[in-house]
Amino acid sequence: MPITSEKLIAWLQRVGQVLHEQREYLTQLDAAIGDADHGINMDRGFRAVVEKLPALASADSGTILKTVGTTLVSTVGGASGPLYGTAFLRAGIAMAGKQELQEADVVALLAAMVEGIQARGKARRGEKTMLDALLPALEAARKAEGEGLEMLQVLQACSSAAEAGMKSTIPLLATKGRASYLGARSIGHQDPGATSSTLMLQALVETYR
Amino acid sequence: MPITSEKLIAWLQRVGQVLHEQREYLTQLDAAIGDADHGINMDRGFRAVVEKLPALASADSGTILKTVGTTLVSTVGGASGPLYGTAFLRAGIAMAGKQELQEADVVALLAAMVEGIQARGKARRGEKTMLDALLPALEAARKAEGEGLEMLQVLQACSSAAEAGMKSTIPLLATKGRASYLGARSIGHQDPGATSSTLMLQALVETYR
Amino acid sequence: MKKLINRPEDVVKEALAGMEALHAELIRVDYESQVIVRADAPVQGKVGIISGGGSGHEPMHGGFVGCGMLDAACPGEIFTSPVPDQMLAATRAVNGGAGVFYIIKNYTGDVLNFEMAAELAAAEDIEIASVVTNDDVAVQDSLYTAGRRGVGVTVLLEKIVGGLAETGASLEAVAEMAQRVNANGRSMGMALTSCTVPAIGRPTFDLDENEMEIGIGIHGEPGCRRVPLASAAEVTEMLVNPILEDLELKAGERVIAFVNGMGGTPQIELYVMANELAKILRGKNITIARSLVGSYITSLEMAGCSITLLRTDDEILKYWDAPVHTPALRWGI
Amino acid sequence: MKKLINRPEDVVKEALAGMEALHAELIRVDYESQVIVRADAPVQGKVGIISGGGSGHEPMHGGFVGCGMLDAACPGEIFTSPVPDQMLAATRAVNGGAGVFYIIKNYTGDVLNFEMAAELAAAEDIEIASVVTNDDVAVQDSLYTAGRRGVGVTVLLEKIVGGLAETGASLEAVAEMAQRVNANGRSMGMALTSCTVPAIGRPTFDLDENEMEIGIGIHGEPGCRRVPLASAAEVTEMLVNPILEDLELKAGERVIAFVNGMGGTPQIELYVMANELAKILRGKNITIARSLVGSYITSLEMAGCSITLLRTDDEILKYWDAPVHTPALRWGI
Ligand SMILES: Nc1ncnc2c1ncn2[C@@H]1O[C@H](COP(=O)(O)OP(=O)(O)O)[C@@H](O)[C@H]1O
Ligand SMILES: Nc1ncnc2c1ncn2[C@@H]1O[C@H](COP(=O)(O)OP(=O)(O)O)[C@@H](O)[C@H]1O
Ligand SMILES: [Mg+2]
Ligand SMILES: [Mg+2]
Ligand SMILES: [Mg+2]
Ligand SMILES: [Mg+2]
Repeated sequence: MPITSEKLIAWLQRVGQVLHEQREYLTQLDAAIGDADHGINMDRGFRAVVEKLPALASADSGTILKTVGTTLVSTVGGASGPLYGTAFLRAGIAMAGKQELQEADVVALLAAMVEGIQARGKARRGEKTMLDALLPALEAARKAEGEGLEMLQVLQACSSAAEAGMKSTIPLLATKGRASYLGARSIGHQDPGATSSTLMLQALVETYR
Repeated sequence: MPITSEKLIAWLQRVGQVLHEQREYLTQLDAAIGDADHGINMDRGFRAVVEKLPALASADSGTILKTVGTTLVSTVGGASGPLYGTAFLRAGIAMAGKQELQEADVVALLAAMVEGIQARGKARRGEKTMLDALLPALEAARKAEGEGLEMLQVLQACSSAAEAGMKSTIPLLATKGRASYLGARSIGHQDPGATSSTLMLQALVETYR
Repeated sequence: MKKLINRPEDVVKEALAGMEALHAELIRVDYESQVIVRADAPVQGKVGIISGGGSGHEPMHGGFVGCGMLDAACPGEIFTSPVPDQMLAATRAVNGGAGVFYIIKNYTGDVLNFEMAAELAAAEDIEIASVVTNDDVAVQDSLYTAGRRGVGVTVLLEKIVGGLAETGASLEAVAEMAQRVNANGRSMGMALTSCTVPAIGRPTFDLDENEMEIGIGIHGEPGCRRVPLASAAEVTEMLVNPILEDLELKAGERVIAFVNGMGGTPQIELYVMANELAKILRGKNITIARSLVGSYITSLEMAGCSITLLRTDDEILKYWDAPVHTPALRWGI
Repeated sequence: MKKLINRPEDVVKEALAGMEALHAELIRVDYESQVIVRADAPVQGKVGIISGGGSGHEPMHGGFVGCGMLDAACPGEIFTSPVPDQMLAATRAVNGGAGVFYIIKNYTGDVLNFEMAAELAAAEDIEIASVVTNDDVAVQDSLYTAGRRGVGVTVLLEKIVGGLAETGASLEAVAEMAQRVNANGRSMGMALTSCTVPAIGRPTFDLDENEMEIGIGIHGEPGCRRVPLASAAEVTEMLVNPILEDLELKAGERVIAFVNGMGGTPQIELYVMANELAKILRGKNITIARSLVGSYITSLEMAGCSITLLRTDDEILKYWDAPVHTPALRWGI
């Protein structure tokens, strides 16, 4: 079954809930290798997003995603604001006019997000960033979709890959972002951005069910 | 037996030792109801005094005491510097030219010290200051001397009275000095200046023996 | 958490209101846009100078808004880069028709947010130039990091570039001076304690009684390495030697020496550090032409210190000496 | 104890050396006499202004030495009044033939040591006048205390009187202005933490996570009362209400508002407090004519804040605005 705009909105509401519940956890992760604001940033951003959702009840997916993007840019700040903001903006452009998202659209959506983050942040895989969750997630989604799997399985593959990618950041040496200032001290800690990305994708599976 | 200049010097050396040993104790007393520097102040002052003692080996009591006074004024600072400094200066003036101090001289010496402290600090008995040790000490010395007691007994009476006076400061409300800023919070703590005064007089008994 | 605040979420806003109330003749605050603007902005014909960053570093940047330094500052949440909307509002507010110059500290967030703002401003036909300060020698500048952090030289640069802009210099001249100052300044910092972000309520990291962090940034994050507590003399060596090496300062050269407190270190200790710095520089025949000793780029109440040395010349000194009137820095007016 | 120092016993001396090294054009230090003197002292025909007190309050007083403020400052050991020899040396160093004025804070030690110095100076035929600042409303001024402490107004007074003296005013005029300023200023302070004196190595008193001291002095001693931690708004009320009451400030009057950090409180919190102060004053229709927000009269690294309000008029403002060039305060030059 496709992802309707309604489901998209339900997803974003769930993301807002989860990021609020996990605010302390994300704070701790960002305290270990950063400035301890990632949890606060994401909570603030998605609280603003959730406030806008009622007005988007009859909007198409592209509009919804673009609104998420601009809202995040305007409220989050830090590194994650422009990165996630651009990700959602590009996703919104890619999904322009679509009311429902098919499996292939989800792949395109993720690809646009990843491209946006790469274009802004210029990071690659293995630098201990959100990309280390999102790139595997994109690849897994692409593979599952290419194998003709249904939406739920595509999303599950995507989410599991993100989770594995998130955990794979633990032993990595950070070479992008604030954590890179710590050099080898960044090793042994999970990346905050990879974690918030994973939380978002897990929430997508949850709300899709 | 009279107190010779030699004994006076021995006394001052002992005072230097005792104030150094009791530096931490005086610090604690002054931390409770002051700015925690009385121990440091007295240690510094009497270390400077002790350094000058060799050069005073053949000086008369008046000169020795005056030198103590000027040295304390020049090195101690705070409230205790001018107070003790003036005390010793006036004692030195009162003992001018004397090589040996008889019992009556000791009374005069103490009286001059108390007058000096009162003239400078304008405190009276019961205000929780060094006078609460020194006034009783003077009175006890005067009484013992008037009764014809010998030097050791005069000094012992003096020292015991100082000790009792020092302890009597514990329940007093401070109405002079830094402790007076604390109002009723000054009650229940022994006055630092009364303590250093008592230590000096106890040292006098010790070295006289 | 012991702080003189009301609700944690209101700290930034209330501090802005306090600044505005007590420096009403110098600045005004646009609460809607979250921008602090010089009272007489826009100054026609002058390059408008903007900076911004997370709050928590006061007086930087808001305390540097006024004649001779910044035309506007964009305060983000504590330790969080401001958003493009803020820089756009600031850009419009300071646009005197001669272009607007962004002073950006090299942190991914600051760079990206200012970048997005510049994209938006370009759409409005306002000419933008910028400098990214990256004076921190604690971090290697390589492909394997996000680059050196912008720290202490940012303060000096804001003054010097602000002084130059006040003369009506062109955007190109301002950009050139900014590049020159950034290229000739190096910094390094250390911390005796972490700091507590109000919204979090506990220190970002823990240091025990015998430890200190060397090579810190200004956002409360851990530094490059943790070492045993050392004397002021040893700490100063640890900070200054990498600076001298990286800057290749030579005997006979002059510097502006900036001994900065991280927020919780008292002035008496800053002067003890300054004495150590002066001894080292004297030993190397490097002259302190001008100095700044105080807490100007801070990390809330963190106890610690950073040192910045800026190689200087007569031209830089001219703009350093030029009149300035801001809440935190004032001379000549 | 975590401090940026070398040996505790060298802190005062090294801080002086650091000040001199980084402000060589403004001051010189006489290490023998332990006095900080304005570089161009004595200024002939001008009343020489001296102050002094224990170290640990930096920048007060050494940071206020220079044109337009103090001609010399006498730094004692930490929290310990300086000795008469220092004030005598300072008196000689600043004697420009027009008399010397002592700014003394009302602490028994400060008063007695300055008194003894004045006795010695009189013997040298130098005319001395003095003021004893006693602006602290936390302490009752009565026969039952050592009198009110001299705190925040001392900073404002040093500036105003210094500005007046710079015009060549007579010793009488300087003394009169000093009395007037002292009579019209009131202060009150509070602490979130104690401070650690280097020679002692541990905090002078202990406050737990939920306590604060109200009515503190500047020497690390406990305050008048210990109360539960409160918000910035509540704390400001606790400080300002006694000031307003004691000063009998009326609607329509103007003040110089001084929000002071005790050394360990960051600027962002000082501005939160400033906002609360501004709200209260606005509510009472009292105008903030000038302000000073920062850590100027401190207690080592104590976290806390004091507020000083000085009733002001055009004449006081004229001397407040007059040029000053010292390490810690500078404008107009
Ligand atoms: N160049 C980059 N590319 C992709 N992701 C990045 C980059 N820099 C930082 N990040 C991500 O941003 C996260 C930190 O976000 P946040 O704490 O909100 O911002 P800041 O580092 O400015 O405080 C990191 O965990 C990382 O995943
Ligand atoms: N007016 C006074 N008269 C007599 N003794 C005083 C007076 N004021 C203070 N003192 C004494 O000085 C002691 C404190 O000395 P010290 O701590 O060295 O000075 P400060 O109070 O300046 O820090 C008090 O304990 C008290 O005994
Ligand atoms: Mg962060
Ligand atoms: Mg004391
Ligand atoms: Mg951040
Ligand atoms: Mg003292």
